[in-house]
Amino acid sequence: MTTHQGDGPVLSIRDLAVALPAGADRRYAVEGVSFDVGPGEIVCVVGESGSGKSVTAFSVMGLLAKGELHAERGQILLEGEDVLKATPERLRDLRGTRMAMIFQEPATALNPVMTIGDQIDEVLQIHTKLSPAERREKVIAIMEAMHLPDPQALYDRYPHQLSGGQRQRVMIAAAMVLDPVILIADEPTTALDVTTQAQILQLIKEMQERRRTGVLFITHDFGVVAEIADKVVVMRYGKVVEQGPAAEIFANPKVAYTRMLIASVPSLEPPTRTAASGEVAVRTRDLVKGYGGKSWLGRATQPSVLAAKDVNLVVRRGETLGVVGESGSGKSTVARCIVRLVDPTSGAIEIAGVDIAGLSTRALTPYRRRVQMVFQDPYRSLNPRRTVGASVMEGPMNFGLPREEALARARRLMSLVGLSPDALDRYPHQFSGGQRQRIAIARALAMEPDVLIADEAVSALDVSVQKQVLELLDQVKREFDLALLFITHDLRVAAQICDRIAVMRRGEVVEEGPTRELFLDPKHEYTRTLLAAAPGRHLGPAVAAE
Amino acid sequence: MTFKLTRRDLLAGAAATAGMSALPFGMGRARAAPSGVLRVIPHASLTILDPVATTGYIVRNHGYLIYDTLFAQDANLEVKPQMASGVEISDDKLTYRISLRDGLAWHDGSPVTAEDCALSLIRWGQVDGMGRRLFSYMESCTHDGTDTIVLKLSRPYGLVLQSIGKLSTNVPFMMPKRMAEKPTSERLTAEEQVGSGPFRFVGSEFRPGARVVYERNPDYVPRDEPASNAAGGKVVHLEGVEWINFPDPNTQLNALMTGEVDYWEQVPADLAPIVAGMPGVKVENFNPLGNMGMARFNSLVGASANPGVRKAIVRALDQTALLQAAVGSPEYYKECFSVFPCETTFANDADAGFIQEPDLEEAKKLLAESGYNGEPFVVLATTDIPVQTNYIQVIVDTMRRMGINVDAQAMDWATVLQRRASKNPIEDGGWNMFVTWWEGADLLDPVVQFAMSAAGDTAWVGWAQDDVIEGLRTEFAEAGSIDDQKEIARKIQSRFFEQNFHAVLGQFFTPTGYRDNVSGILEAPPFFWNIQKS
Amino acid sequence: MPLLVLQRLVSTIPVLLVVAVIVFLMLRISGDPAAILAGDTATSAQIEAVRQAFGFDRPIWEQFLGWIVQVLQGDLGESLFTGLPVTTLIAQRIEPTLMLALTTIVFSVLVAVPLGVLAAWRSGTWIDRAVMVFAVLGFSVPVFVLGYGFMYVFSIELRLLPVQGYTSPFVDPVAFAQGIILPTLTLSCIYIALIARITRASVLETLNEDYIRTARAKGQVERTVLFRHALRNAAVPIVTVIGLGVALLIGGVVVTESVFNIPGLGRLVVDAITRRDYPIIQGLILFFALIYVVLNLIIDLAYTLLDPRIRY
Amino acid sequence: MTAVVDKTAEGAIPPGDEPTPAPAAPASHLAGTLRRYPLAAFAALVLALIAFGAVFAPLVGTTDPTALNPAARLQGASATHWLGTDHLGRDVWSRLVYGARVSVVVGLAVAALAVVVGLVIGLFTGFIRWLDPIVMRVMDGLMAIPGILLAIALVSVSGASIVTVIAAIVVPEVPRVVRLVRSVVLSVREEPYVEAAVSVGTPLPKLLWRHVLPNCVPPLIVQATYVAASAMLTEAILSFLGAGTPPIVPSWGNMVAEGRLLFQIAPMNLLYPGIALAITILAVNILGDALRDRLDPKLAKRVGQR
Repeated sequence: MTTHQGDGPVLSIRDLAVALPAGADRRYAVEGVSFDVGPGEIVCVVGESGSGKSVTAFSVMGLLAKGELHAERGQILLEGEDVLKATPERLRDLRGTRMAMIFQEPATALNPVMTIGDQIDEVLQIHTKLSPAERREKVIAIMEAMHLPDPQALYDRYPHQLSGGQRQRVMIAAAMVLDPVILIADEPTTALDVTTQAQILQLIKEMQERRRTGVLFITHDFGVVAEIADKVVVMRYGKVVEQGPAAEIFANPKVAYTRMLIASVPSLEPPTRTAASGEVAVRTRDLVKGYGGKSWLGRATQPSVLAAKDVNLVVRRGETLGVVGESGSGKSTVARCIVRLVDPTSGAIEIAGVDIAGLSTRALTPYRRRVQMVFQDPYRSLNPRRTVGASVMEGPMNFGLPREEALARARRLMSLVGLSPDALDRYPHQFSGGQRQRIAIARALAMEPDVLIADEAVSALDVSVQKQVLELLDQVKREFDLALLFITHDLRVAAQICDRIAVMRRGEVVEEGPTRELFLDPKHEYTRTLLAAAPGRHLGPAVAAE
Repeated sequence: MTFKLTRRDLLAGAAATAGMSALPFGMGRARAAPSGVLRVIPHASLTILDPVATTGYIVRNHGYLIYDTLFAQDANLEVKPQMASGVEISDDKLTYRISLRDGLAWHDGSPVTAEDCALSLIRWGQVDGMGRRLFSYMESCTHDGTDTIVLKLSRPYGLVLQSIGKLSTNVPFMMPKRMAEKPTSERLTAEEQVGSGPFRFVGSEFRPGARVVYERNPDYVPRDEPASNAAGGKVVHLEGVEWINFPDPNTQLNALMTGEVDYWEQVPADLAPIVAGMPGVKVENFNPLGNMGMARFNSLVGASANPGVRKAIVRALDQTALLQAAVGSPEYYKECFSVFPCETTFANDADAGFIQEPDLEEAKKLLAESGYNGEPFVVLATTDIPVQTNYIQVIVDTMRRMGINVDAQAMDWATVLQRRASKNPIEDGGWNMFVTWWEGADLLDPVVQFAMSAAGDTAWVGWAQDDVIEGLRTEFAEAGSIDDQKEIARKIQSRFFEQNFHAVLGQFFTPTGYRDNVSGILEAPPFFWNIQKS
Repeated sequence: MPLLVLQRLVSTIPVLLVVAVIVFLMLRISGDPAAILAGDTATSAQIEAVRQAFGFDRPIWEQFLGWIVQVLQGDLGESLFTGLPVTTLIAQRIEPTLMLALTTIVFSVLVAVPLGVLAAWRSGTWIDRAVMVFAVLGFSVPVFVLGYGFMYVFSIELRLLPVQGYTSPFVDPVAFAQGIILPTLTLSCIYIALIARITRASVLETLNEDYIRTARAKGQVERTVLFRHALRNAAVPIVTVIGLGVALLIGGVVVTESVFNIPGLGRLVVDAITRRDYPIIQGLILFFALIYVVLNLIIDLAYTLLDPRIRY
Repeated sequence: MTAVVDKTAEGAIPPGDEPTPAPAAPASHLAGTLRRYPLAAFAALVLALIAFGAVFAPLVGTTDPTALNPAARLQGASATHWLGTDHLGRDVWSRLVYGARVSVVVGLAVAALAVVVGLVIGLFTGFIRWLDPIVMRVMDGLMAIPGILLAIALVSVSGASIVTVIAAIVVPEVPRVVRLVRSVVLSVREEPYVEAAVSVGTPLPKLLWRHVLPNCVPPLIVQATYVAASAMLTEAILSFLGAGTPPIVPSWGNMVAEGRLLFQIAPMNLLYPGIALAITILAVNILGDALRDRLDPKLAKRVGQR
């Protein structure tokens, strides 16, 4: 099947340097990058944000943003041909035929107004002289090869009618339809659920094995690296810090940074914990939240979609309950109901023994204080136009705390979350994501809540930062005897921080139990699937939680 | 929601539009209209089609095209028979027997009868100022047979034929019985435009506000005398006349220049030199009587109810400045210091110095003597008619310099018409002054001049009331000789300059522009017979 | 889908009702037109007679209800002045306005969309700046100034085109074309500006989308990337603006019809306003609103054709 | 990671943990805008000159702009009348300068009123769910009426004065502002920091004032410039159609409308105010565009128009 002749590398990057525009914080986005991808080899480029891994990938395709980034030095040899020196026409010829690329977000990488058949067909239209019938046949064939169900019917569907996994398969189909020698995959599974991710990784491996395609795989996730990599390239600040065969890197990382990265990956092996016995801080009874179902006269009728169905949860003080599930499982809905950002359709939410599910805005106010939330996106959860101090002090002052006291409390909390109290006078954009998440925690704590809800609070952070924030959460939970409701899709994280875990799927809690029990002896089929899908299961030392 | 506007209606509309251009004169690029149809820019748009229901000059002009009159005035303002073949006046001057000439027919083919005409006179007599006066002497207005109209008076009245031969608005046009019997509060519709005049109204082509189409009445029998003003033989040389309304004077100018129209009824005086300078175009004034500007006071309410205040204001107004502002080119205006149009029979110089030599200082003194104490003086300031707007700007400026607390309320003419009907006090939407103008033909003598009426409620808006003037007007109507009438006219003018129910703002002329292939244009109001287009 | 169309139709009723109420109240609080109708020399008694004859003396709500009932029966009333039914007047006058609107929209779209795409593609270059400056100019020069300018150059100086008037294309297509060119040019400027701007903005935005990168990664040529991928995805806001711009267009029609003496609906309504011919004003504004609402409804429904993600 | 890279290749990656450089602080917006957009800087200069003329109108060689002198009508430029006189003998230069006042007042007043009224309605409409459909139907109704027609009708029935003209132009502009504000509110409402403020018990008025309003300001500033430009244009069109400010007021719209009648005789009397109008509107629009690029790149999409 392979179209690459010979055993030399299909892609060889030599001393690549890509310049940043003047005025940036450093001169080069990447500098002195060299590595090879052989036929049938999966090379993972791994690094945290800003490491230059994606710039490297885009340089190969010649897709760097015009006028802002350009390759200043070095060579990118595709089967011996330097693509940096290729004319735009030649580059267009190479794309789709010899090299192909897939992206992180299959939802946005596909044109929403073209049928998926047409989008795969487009590659053939550009690069071949096949007749429409021949092209269609070839498209159907590659769709079958990607294990897409019922390709004939799927051909005329639009991207939004497909699941995330199917969309990424379509992307791969379009990339592979002309059998390129190299596939560049830029974080292709980051946006996917863990079970889907496992399937896509499986598919990429299959391509590489059956077609001997070289794969340049960009990722930040060491779990994924452990799962598929033949060779690993670790990047930091635009430079390669270490590269070598995967087994070697994992077994014996030479550079401290690599060691740190690997160590930051939470282990799937939950530590032993003792059951919490504090008083019940929050309890939901048969909580239901439905969406839609508005009649055209504007009156609400029976909800058409149930985002949460008869959810019963209990969190005690001093306890962390993890709610784990894939996207659409309803885990965030439950959290938002408890904070009353959305109104539950039915059921009860008891805070300190009082049902707040049906309280009016006014009656709710005293209970607002007791439940606080830390949001997923650290870049959007602080008002960019107000100082950090204003954000942290807003809550206590709403409840009548005098300014001076609120300020004192805020300063105390800033120290507690590991920031300088002077930070209160600054604006959110002056802080990094991890720092902002610390501020968000401080803001929540300023209310002196009983319950803290962390809604995917660490999923947007790099692993090294993630670890620190997790530790902070665990610390404040203990210090303030909080009931912590931890919403996450990441089993590794859940394993390390949660005392108990509730697994949700399609609005329902399918299984609940102490973390260790649930991991070691999952009762529900779905829980088992989730655990099996976690990439790099063997990876990572246990983080001591106690 | 469904409108009754169906597809069929729309198609009909399209077909009608199509039909409009299917006439032998489709518009085109810089093409002259085909000979035979005169394309006219009228001075206003025609919407009301009942020449009795309204005094609008445009409706009068429309009336002259499709209706005919019993008597008519010639260029010397003498009354001549038109539909009438003659009139027998009894020795006691109480019975008028008017006989109709032969061969008169309505546009629908039926003959014109004396009954139709008597009823037409009655309908007109309920509305027109001069008509109302005539009918106050009338015992009966009937017919004898099909061709004789019989007027019986209760006492002798000198202006019978002058009234029914009236040149200007409202003109006693003759209409078929079914139209003449309509109450005056109801208006004749587009379907009811049946006259006996030299042109016929093409109802299917009527686009209110945009165009009016007339075609030659082939059955019209003109008199044998040569045409002279409204009198004489109305010989039609044209195939038809088309009135096209233009909302914009620049476009009017351009259309005449490129020959897309043949005849521009009223060229703004300022543009007249330009139009005259265009090749193939002539400019001429066909209305020697012109128009007289008028600032009307409300004699009922506020400061303007005080004759002293009115007198002071009139004393200050400078006709030359007013005319310069309103008209501009001296060729097209004339100072006129009489309440009657200058160079007509009753124009005179009685107390003319009062307005001839405006005196701001004396006006201030008069104002002080009047007891004016600074109350607001509301001027209904027209915004959409340039001549009026310019007059008002000068008047307001003058009044302010006198020390009057002027409240110039800007509004369009339609609003002026609404507001001026109100007799309410100032603080309740009332008014003190508005500005308008009349054609000279409507001001010729104190009886025809409706603005001169001082009969209170039945007078013109402003509701002038003065028994002296009313008495003199009756005296004038019943006077035996022209010389007596002239003497009475002088007395009226003197009395008027005491009372000043309105201020006269000078005389101005509206020249007509036309392509040089058009000839035979008669003196105003615009008549379209006798015109030839080569 | 048919149910949906029905729902959307029903949902336009409150909008039209709001229009009806606004228009009716606005006009009636200003008094009645009896004095205008009665004429120059009318006495107070005559004015009062007219007032009663037309029912202006009845309470406002009674007049409103009467009017609404009439309208629901498809009767927009009769002109106070000519006595002609308003529906007839609209039917007589709609063709020129419709033709002018159609030629303007077609011409504007044909010019503006390619300009906007070009500007977006060459964003930041002098081409982009030139297109944008032209677009800003289109917004800044009053319609009547443009009209006079075109008229002066093409009709007066060059004698190429007529200065005024309208000929139906069903009668004389050549004369129609000659007559409609200048009004179309005049009216199009602001519309071209509007559409070019939104096309540029929305194409520029789609050009930053991931699927554009995907298309380039496939080796697609720029022109196809622009028109097949970017423009197609930018279509919804563009079409939306074309629809919303109809209100602007109607405003421009009023002025353009005046400048070029086109006997259309715009002039009918302006004349009616200056004359306080209430049935015409009410009927026409309602009619314009209906057109606007229905057109935007059609555009809403057309979204499903432009973007398969939108389903009602 | 730098802001520049953010827009390009690395944008797809979850944001990293290195300090992000600050976007320009709000205070330097205007200055920054001017530096980056030289055309806009020029436009600002033009506007400043016009504003200066408007404010110090009596000091820049003018006489009473309403003083009539019919005897000296339609004169050419001279030492006493720098730009000649109009058809009533008024000084054109003085009218032009004082006319800037009217245009500036109309533009500013309409922009301010439309923005304030629209802001208040839009804020509450976006946050109070039961109010939303009612208000939006009314706004839809207003939008469905062609703005110019609505304005002519309003001026016709309520009489011509600067106040009614301003009101008549404001009314059709309000729905656009309401829609803009509402769309901002609807999107801001979903922002986590607003939800965070809700969950710390911030009452609705404070929430609107502190968290929602500031987000409406940049698009509103941009919209306000467009509204101001369109208001000046509408004022001229109203005057053109005979339904504008009272003729005694020396506004550019009136000068154009009056000059139009005598265009063939004294073309400059139309051209001076026409050019002044076009330049002013052009400058405002250019400034608005620059502000939009700077403050709110997505505005065009959000309003769906202008």
